[in-house]
Amino acid sequence: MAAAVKVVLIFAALLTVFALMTWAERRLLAFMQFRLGPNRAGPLGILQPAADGIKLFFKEEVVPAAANRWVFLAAPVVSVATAVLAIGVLPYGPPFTLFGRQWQLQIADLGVGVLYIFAVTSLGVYGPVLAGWSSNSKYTLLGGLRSSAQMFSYELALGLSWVGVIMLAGSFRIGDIVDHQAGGFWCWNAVVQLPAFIVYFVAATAEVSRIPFDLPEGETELVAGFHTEYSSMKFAMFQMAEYLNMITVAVLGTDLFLGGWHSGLPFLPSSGIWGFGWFAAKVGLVLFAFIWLRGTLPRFRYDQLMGFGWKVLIPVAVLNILATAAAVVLFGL
Amino acid sequence: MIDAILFYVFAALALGSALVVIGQRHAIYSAFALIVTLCSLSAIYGLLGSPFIAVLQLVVYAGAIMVLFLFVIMLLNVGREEREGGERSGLKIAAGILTGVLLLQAGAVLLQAVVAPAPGFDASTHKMAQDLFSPRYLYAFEATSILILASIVGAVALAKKDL
Amino acid sequence: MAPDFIPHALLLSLALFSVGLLGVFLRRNIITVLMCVELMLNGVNLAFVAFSRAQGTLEGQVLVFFVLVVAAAEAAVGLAIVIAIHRHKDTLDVDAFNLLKW
Amino acid sequence: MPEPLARILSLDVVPWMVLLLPLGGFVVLALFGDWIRRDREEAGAGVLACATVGLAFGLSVFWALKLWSLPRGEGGLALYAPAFSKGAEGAVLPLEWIGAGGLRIPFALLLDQLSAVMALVVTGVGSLIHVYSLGYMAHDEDRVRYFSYLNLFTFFMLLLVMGGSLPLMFVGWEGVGLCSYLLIGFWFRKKSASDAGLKAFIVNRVGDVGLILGTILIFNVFGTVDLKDLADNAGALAPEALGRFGPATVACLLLFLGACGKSAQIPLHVWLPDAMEGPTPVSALIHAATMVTAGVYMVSRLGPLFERSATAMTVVAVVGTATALMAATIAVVQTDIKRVLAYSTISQLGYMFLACGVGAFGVAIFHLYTHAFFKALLFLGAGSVIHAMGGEQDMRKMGGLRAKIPWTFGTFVVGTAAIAGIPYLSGYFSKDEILAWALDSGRTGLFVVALATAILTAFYMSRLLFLTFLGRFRGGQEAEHHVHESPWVMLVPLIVLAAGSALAGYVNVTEAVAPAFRKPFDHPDAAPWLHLFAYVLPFLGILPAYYLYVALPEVRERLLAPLRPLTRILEAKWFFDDLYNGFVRRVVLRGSEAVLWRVADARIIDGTLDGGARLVEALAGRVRVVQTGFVRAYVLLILGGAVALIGYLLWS
Repeated sequence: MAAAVKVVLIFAALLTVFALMTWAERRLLAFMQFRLGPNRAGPLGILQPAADGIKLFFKEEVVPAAANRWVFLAAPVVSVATAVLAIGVLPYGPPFTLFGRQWQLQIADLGVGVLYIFAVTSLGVYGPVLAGWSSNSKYTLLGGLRSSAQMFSYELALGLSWVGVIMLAGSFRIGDIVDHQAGGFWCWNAVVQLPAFIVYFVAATAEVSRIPFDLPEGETELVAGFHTEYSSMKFAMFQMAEYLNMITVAVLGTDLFLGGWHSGLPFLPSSGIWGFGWFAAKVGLVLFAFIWLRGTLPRFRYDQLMGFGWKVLIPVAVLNILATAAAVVLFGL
Repeated sequence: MIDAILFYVFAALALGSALVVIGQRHAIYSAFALIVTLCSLSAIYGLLGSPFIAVLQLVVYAGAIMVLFLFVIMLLNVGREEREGGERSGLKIAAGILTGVLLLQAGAVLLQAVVAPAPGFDASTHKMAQDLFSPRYLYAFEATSILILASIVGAVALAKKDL
Repeated sequence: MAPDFIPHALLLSLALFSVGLLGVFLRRNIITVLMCVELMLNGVNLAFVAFSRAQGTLEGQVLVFFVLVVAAAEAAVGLAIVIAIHRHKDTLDVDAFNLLKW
Repeated sequence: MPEPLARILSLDVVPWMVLLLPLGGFVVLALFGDWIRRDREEAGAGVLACATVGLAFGLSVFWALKLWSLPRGEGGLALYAPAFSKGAEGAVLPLEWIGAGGLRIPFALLLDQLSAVMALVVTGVGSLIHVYSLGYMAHDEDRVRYFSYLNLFTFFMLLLVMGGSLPLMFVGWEGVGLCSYLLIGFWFRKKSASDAGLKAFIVNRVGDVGLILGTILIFNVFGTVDLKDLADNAGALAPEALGRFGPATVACLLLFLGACGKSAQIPLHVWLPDAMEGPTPVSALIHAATMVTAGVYMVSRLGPLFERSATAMTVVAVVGTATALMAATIAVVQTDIKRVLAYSTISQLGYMFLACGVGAFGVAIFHLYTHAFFKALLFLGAGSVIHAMGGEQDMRKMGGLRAKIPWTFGTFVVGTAAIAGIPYLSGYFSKDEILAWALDSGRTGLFVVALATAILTAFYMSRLLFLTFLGRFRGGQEAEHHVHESPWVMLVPLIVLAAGSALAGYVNVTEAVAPAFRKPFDHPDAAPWLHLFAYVLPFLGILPAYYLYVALPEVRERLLAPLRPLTRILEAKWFFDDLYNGFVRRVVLRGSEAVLWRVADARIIDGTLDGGARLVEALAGRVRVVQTGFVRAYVLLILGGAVALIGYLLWS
């Protein structure tokens, strides 16, 4: 029962954040580019996401005649499903006491938490691949293949960047990893494992196909990549999957590298409502960084992208693992 | 209780989609069905108290091997299986009979097996790591890394257009 | 709480193995045949996990780990061979690949 | 000393470091040699090689100091591979190398006084020669290869003298043989060099067969091949094993055959003079100071065993003495500066075996040790002369070099004086000791021959000195102009070695290594006249040489004329090479062709193989139809096999 409540709560919160995120992104980008952005629907345009949702919901379903109909319909569902699967094991705040019981805002506290996330992200390849193939169009197919190859490549760096963190904490459980960073900001893995954090952030950006790694949907070459043929709700679902993934990696980065709900300064409290505050601030910061990148950087070329992933990120991550392992063995950290 | 229900649901899903795998003439549908089977098996591993293997099943099979299959299917643009040439029905009948015999034999073996779950079972990642890196399996473990390396090189060499 | 469906898990593994085996004979597309082999491996894996659970030891799990590795290697090399052969024969029919005889 | 440092600098670790440092140098040079050469950083290669051996020398000194500071009785300790495998109680077990049936050979080093002295000689002389090579090989294209071989040689030599069992020693034994082959044939583009390398290798094989058979027999007799156990158990040997053809005696003789091969004794001495085709520092290190003494080391190491067998001891003494005389006589007529030294080496090795044969193993090691100094010095000096002469080795084209290369001359004089036995230099002490023991043993015949050899030694060494450095220059105007002193990097090792040759005799090595031979150190109370005679002895050789080659050369011609037949025999080196060549050509080659090739190989072996192949072919023709080429048919066969197998298992 409690689990069901948590599911509803976390889901509702995430959907709200997703909606806000689309609005915030457009507004912030607009400010960065000296524009106004959506400001008509509601105060400051805050109802814009709702308006968009309604519009997309009532649009006509279009399925291309040559498409493989079932796969075409299944692809966005797969995308959203894999995105949603990952959020179940993430903790969203410090443990707190309510109604005389200890609670943790987390649906399932798995012993293999980090591994599970790795497994689920590896499933994320299917959405783009299926969408790209089933649309039966060369743009979507190329977009899908690019997307999956990119995800493949950066998943490795992503996974390797966690290994150092896991070794230091001695556990796959995300809660343990967060607790291991208690103390001060100098105990955060973003400081202790700086190379891993950099690798993680870059690989995460690529994993969710954000600029400068948004090649799968590079509109100048591939129209809109794997979702060229999608419209109405199916398109909205892809958008939703993308933003959910973004939130997932932001939350995961906060948990693994930025000390989770810990304030980072010993004299500032990090339990209870404070913890939620810190946590939200950190997640917001990471999300803002994603938007900021989009407003700042141009897109990679495809070979640069692959070369960077395989020849820079993965070696750096491996070296970091070696160094961490040596430190763990030698100094018994 | 809920575990048992989940098990039978996933078992039915696994078996059903396995049948789809071999009943299909389109390779791509077979692949989809196989993915469903693999994911269901992952869930069953989880229900059998083996989270590490469950996750590995997802990472390796669903996340890597099947994507590879899909890639190849798309790359070669595999369509419907063609029925040309001899049917070789003799082979199929023999295979069916032998499979039946094997089924009976294996069933006989399995029925004799001790299948009551052992108490105090712990297959956590920690325990698995202790076992895998123990002297007993360490060499085999390292050997697998060589195997993987060899297969990478082999795959690249084989699939390359002009060496 | 110990699961009491282990016998059924074993039966499921047997069923998956047999289905995979039959698939190897029924299907003529070599990619599907490879997938059927994966299915057989998975049936075996399930038996390993179930027995491991029944006996309370980890040998079965470790073996599954190794089977996974071998399966990954097999799929990579097998599919590479398929691509290489397809380039020459322009077909995926298993029975077309019959040069290696006498 | 901080704890970790103390642990590293313990007797458990230091010898291993001594052993493995040169190997490390070799590995680096062998793997990255090409790269070093490409970058024109070749000096780096030599410096690296020098550094590893020099460091090994420093560590051996440390080891030796530590060893002799141990209380008496703890000296002969066998050390094992450290902490590799732990027993139940955490006790360090020897890491097993070979285990088969009753044969158990651990990776054990034997680190007693004897191996410490040998390691000191090997690394000490070795590092000096490494430094010398920096100058000598400075203009060779293949310096990197040269230094890598030299390092590898040092490693194998150390393994030979430190190995704790006969098989481990054998590894070192074969290793130095390999390095010797590689280094003799270092300038392999020259036919004579590669031929000489092959000759050395093949002749050594003959001896090695003896060594292997001896080892097997030893295991058969004692049930162990551990050197320490052998020395300890030799006393308990049954008398019947020690008869003239008793197994222990035969084992000793076979081992001595191996020693003859490595240490160039009759009848296997023929390779050493030819080995002078290698670079001169190699001749100094391998074919004078270290490798060729391996046989002496081995016989001494098994001294307690040899001593039990009167037959073996007699053979060792007689062969040693005969070799000493034979080589000294040949040395008198040689004109090649390095060949004189090579025969001198053979002769001195004969001396050492004589010492072994009369039971004075400590003295043999003492002479080995002093000989390493002065013979390395003489070879390096000869190298310096050859360097000065631009590659010329013929003494007839030299002469009067004293003023042109004074440092070389000075050190060479010291070396000659030491080997000739001028009183109070190192050679005097060790040679005097050997003569005293020979007299003491009652083998008067051997003593007289040894005495004559000592005089001959003084004679031919003086001849070498006078021909090279005194008189007029005989090599022509242009060559004379070219003569120059060697660089300091070559002279410094010469000076150090000269100091060593002069002073090494004051270290009582005989007493230091005595515990290794399981008997107390003692001194023969030889007749006092021998000690007095020893003062005169060198001059009995030097003065005739002076008159014949410096003062009155015309007398020499007149004297030589009636001796023509004798000198011809000597120039033909007592016909050993011709004998062997004839034997090989007549017996071995013809026999091989007629019997081994035409019958054994072509008929029996080929026939068997061909028959087998034909059988397989016939069978395969029938079986191959199973291979239909259809994958699914194979799967069906596999399935059928599995069903049959499971059915059988279920049924039984």
